[in-house]
Amino acid sequence: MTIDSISLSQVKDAFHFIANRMVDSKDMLTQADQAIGDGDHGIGMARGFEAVNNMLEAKTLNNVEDVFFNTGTSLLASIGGASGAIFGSFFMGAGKALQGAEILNAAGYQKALEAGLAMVKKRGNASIGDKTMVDALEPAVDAANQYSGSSLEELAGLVAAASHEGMEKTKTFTAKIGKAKTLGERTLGHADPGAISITLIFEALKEYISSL
Amino acid sequence: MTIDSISLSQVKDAFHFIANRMVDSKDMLTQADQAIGDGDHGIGMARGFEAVNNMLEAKTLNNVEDVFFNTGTSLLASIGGASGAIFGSFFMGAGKALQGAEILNAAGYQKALEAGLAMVKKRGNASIGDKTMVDALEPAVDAANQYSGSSLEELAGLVAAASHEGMEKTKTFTAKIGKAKTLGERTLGHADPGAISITLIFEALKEYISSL
Amino acid sequence: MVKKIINNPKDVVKETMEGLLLANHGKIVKVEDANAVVRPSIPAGKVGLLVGGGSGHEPLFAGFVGDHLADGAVSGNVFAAPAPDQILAATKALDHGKGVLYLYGNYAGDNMNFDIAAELAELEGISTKTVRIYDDVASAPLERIDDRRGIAGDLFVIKVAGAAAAELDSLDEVFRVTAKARDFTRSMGVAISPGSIPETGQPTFEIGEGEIEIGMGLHGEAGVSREKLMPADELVSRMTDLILKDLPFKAGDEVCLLINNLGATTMMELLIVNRKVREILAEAKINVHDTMMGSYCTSQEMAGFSISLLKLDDELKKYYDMPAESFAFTKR
Amino acid sequence: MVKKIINNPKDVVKETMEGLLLANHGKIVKVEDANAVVRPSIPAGKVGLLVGGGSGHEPLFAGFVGDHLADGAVSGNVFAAPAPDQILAATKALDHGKGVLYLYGNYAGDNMNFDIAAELAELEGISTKTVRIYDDVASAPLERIDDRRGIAGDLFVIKVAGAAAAELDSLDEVFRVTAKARDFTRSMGVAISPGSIPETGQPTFEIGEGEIEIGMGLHGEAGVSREKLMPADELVSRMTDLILKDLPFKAGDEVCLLINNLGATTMMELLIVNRKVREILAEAKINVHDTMMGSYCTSQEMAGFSISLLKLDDELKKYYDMPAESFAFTKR
Ligand SMILES: Nc1ncnc2c1ncn2[C@@H]1O[C@H](COP(=O)(O)OP(=O)(O)O)[C@@H](O)[C@H]1O
Ligand SMILES: Nc1ncnc2c1ncn2[C@@H]1O[C@H](COP(=O)(O)OP(=O)(O)O)[C@@H](O)[C@H]1O
Ligand SMILES: [Mg+2]
Ligand SMILES: [Mg+2]
Ligand SMILES: [Mg+2]
Ligand SMILES: [Mg+2]
Repeated sequence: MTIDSISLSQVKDAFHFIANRMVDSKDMLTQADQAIGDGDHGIGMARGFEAVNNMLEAKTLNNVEDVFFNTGTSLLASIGGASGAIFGSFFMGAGKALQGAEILNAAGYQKALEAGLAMVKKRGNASIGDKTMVDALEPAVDAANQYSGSSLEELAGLVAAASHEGMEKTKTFTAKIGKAKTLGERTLGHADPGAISITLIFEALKEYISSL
Repeated sequence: MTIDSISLSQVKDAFHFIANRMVDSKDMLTQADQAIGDGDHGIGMARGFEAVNNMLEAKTLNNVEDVFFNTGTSLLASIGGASGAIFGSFFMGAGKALQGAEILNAAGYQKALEAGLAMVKKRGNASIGDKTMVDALEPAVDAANQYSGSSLEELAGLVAAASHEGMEKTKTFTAKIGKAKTLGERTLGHADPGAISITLIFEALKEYISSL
Repeated sequence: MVKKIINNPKDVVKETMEGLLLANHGKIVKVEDANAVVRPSIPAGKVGLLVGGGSGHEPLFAGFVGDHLADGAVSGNVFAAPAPDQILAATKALDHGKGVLYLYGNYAGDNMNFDIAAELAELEGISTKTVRIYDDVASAPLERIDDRRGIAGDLFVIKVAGAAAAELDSLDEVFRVTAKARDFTRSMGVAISPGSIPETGQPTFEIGEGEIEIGMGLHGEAGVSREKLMPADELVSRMTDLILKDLPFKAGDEVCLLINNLGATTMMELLIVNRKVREILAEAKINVHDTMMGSYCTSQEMAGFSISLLKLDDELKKYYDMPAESFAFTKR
Repeated sequence: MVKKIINNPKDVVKETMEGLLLANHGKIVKVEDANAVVRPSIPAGKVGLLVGGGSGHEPLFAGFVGDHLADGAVSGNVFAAPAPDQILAATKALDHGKGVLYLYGNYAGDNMNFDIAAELAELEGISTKTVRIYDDVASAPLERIDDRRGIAGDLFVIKVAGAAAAELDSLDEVFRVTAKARDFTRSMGVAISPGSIPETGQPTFEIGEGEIEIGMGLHGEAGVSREKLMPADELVSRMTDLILKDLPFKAGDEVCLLINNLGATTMMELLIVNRKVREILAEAKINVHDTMMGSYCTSQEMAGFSISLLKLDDELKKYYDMPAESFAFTKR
């Protein structure tokens, strides 16, 4: 049996699950940013998702849009930096596309991802190959668009896998944007920290759904 | 056969010999000062005795007084710091006591040492037990006063030995003067750098004379 | 763990702000609910000048809020741009009807967060303009100048912008002069040992004994090359060569010189560097009008320094020479 | 070998002086044949103020030669007092018939060399007086106050002495005010990592990971104890306790506060320290009139800081508040 949708309260649980995963990944993400950036990505993401955990407790969230959108504003306000703007924009854009939905299903997830990517690109102007989280996000969105008939569970798996593959590819790119860009050739062999983060988020969501 | 006196040109050679010894002891003296002071004694003494070597080459020195006195002014001007004033004063005081002598004999050496010590004490106000070069210098002067009948060679040996013994004793003192004084108890076990220097000077002079 | 004299590493930004406010004896005040400071009494009708960026570069940015300098500063977490709501709060505190000029270093994070804030400010009827500083010649070729990072040259631009914002009464004019100061500024930095981020306790990069990073960025981002440590004179020659040919600076030019300590370098070293910079500028017949030297724009305890030149024209010189006063910089 | 951006280690003192002269744009000139600088035009009839000591503490001492500050500075080798002939040359350059005040830190080397210079000056008919600064409460008990070392409190004494020497026209009076500033100043320092001497390339002391030296001297001389690194607030409490009870400073006192960077400590840390110092002073009802914070009196790249307090009376406050200008310190 495969899961077609999850309820509002499951979405909240899922976001707690994602948030805890990100908090737990603090050191790993920081090390990734030490290799090619300024070494703060993990602390930013951890701080951001602690704020998300608090928001999920404190705030009245009436629908799935609220969960996504407020996750975005929490990240935007608490992280700062490139990742605050990028990950904040992603979840805010994704949230708006969900338009008051009371459950999350495959169609909603697909729309949300597409809108999230659009916001990220509008904000950051990055393209595939620039060695940013877009390299993991855009293939995930492509995968979601292609397989739009699948169940939420299947889609979450496809998205996570496509994102993971895109993240792995960033190891072969030289950075063209962000604090890593001046490293040029020296970024080869290292995955982009933001790409790792978006992959962790998608993988956590997939795990949560599969565990139901 | 024992040596009763040395000529002006031998005195100059002896001072070159001493100066080279001090230059060669740079690292050892610096390490001694790192243990209980600010780690610069060796570089100061090396710089000072390089200046002495140059002075011995460049300057017309008409008598033994000139050699001692100009060694003092060279040290004073080139070292700076505590040791510039102390070692400079020592040689200047010693030189004045030699009053134009054309050779250095035991009586002259004894008078010079006594006058040098007086200048050091006048300048620095240190007493035995303060953990300074006075702890090595004063016993050497005492020894010279006591054995004033001996030959220059014998006297130089006695002076070097007494100074060495005094220097060794500084390991049992806590510093009361100079940059080491605030270390208090922690100076125990370490010899005073200035005491090591004056001992090196006396030992080098003794070696030079014995080698004749 | 890199040793630091701090309390809980998570509190460093908050406690730094508290210490700064106290050290200013009332000359700056905090913006409510934001990690931002502003001058307590900004004349009505004055164009506001807001600077900002990540924390960890102290005394930049908040140390330059004062008379004939910035009107306010907003600081993010260590090495992270401030969030839009913080920037917006500072913007509101500064706007007196003439709008606010945003002035900050050109980094993806700062650009995005300030841009979002500018959009929010517009919704509230506050006009803003933006000058991004990109003085670091080591960070991209001249053709892609707006990909370059902002480093210590910030100081020159803030100095000129602060004086211009005190004298001129239109946002467009302050923008014009500030953008000119930015366009006339070039810098380059090097480092021999890393800074660290208090919350991780880890150095921002690794570097071997006897190595130097040429073109080091303000957050420990790598530069143009990693080399064997060389004598100061040789290093300075290489750095000034790259700086001079970039604008380019030419014989007869008049410049201001900034030698900025990235953190742990001694003033002795900066002075030794200055000696060689001046020798090279004298040979190139470039006249040095004034020199700033010290720890203005740091990267925590990074050991290293940068050289910046600001080319003067009559207008820039007038604003550069005006007296100014703040926590970190006073000019009579 | 400790990494440094220098040329030949034997040339650091000479090259530092060259760099400093250039950075001053003519506001100081070199004394011939001496490693000393003086102001180019000292009014006839002015009491001369000469400061000095070992090099390695940059910007101290020569960075404080300027208007309403010192008239001249003489610097020895790294961490070594200047030799008498150097001091004498500077003394002659400063004397305009009213005599010269010697102002320096209380170290055996400085004391002896300046005393010899004073004797030589007397032979040449120049009257001098001497104020030795001994602000470091960690270096000897109060009963033996003249065994104490001079550390960053130098700054306060130079600030006041400089203004007094600009305003008062007798050596005795300048001496009196300067000695009072010295008597009203107390300091204490700590360090977590060593500086080094360029010529040896070696750190001046060793310290374990996670350790701090309480009471560290300006040349790396040990202090009162070696301890486990503690939170900033706890450290500051211990330091201020020792400082406050020493003068003692009392409720109702008005003070100036200096938090001095010994070299590699970040401004962020100093600001965090300032926060706690002010909390403690507020509790003790001691009013802080002004704050100085930065790298004024360093020990090469030592990581650490000191806290200094100057107790004000009306006279000291008047001189402290006067404008002043030099390479390292400007007050409007
Ligand atoms: N313009 C951009 N578009 C998309 N992602 C970006 C952009 N700039 C940076 N990023 C992402 O942000 C990550 C860095 O985040 P972080 O280290 O938290 O911020 P900072 O770069 O400000 O230190 C990069 O790994 C990259 O994935
Ligand atoms: N007042 C004094 N009287 C005699 N010797 C002294 C005195 N003060 C210091 N010294 C000597 O000077 C030595 C230190 O010399 P040095 O390290 O070159 O100078 P500094 O202490 O200025 O760094 C001490 O080991 C001590 O022997
Ligand atoms: Mg980062
Ligand atoms: Mg010494
Ligand atoms: Mg960052
Ligand atoms: Mg010394």
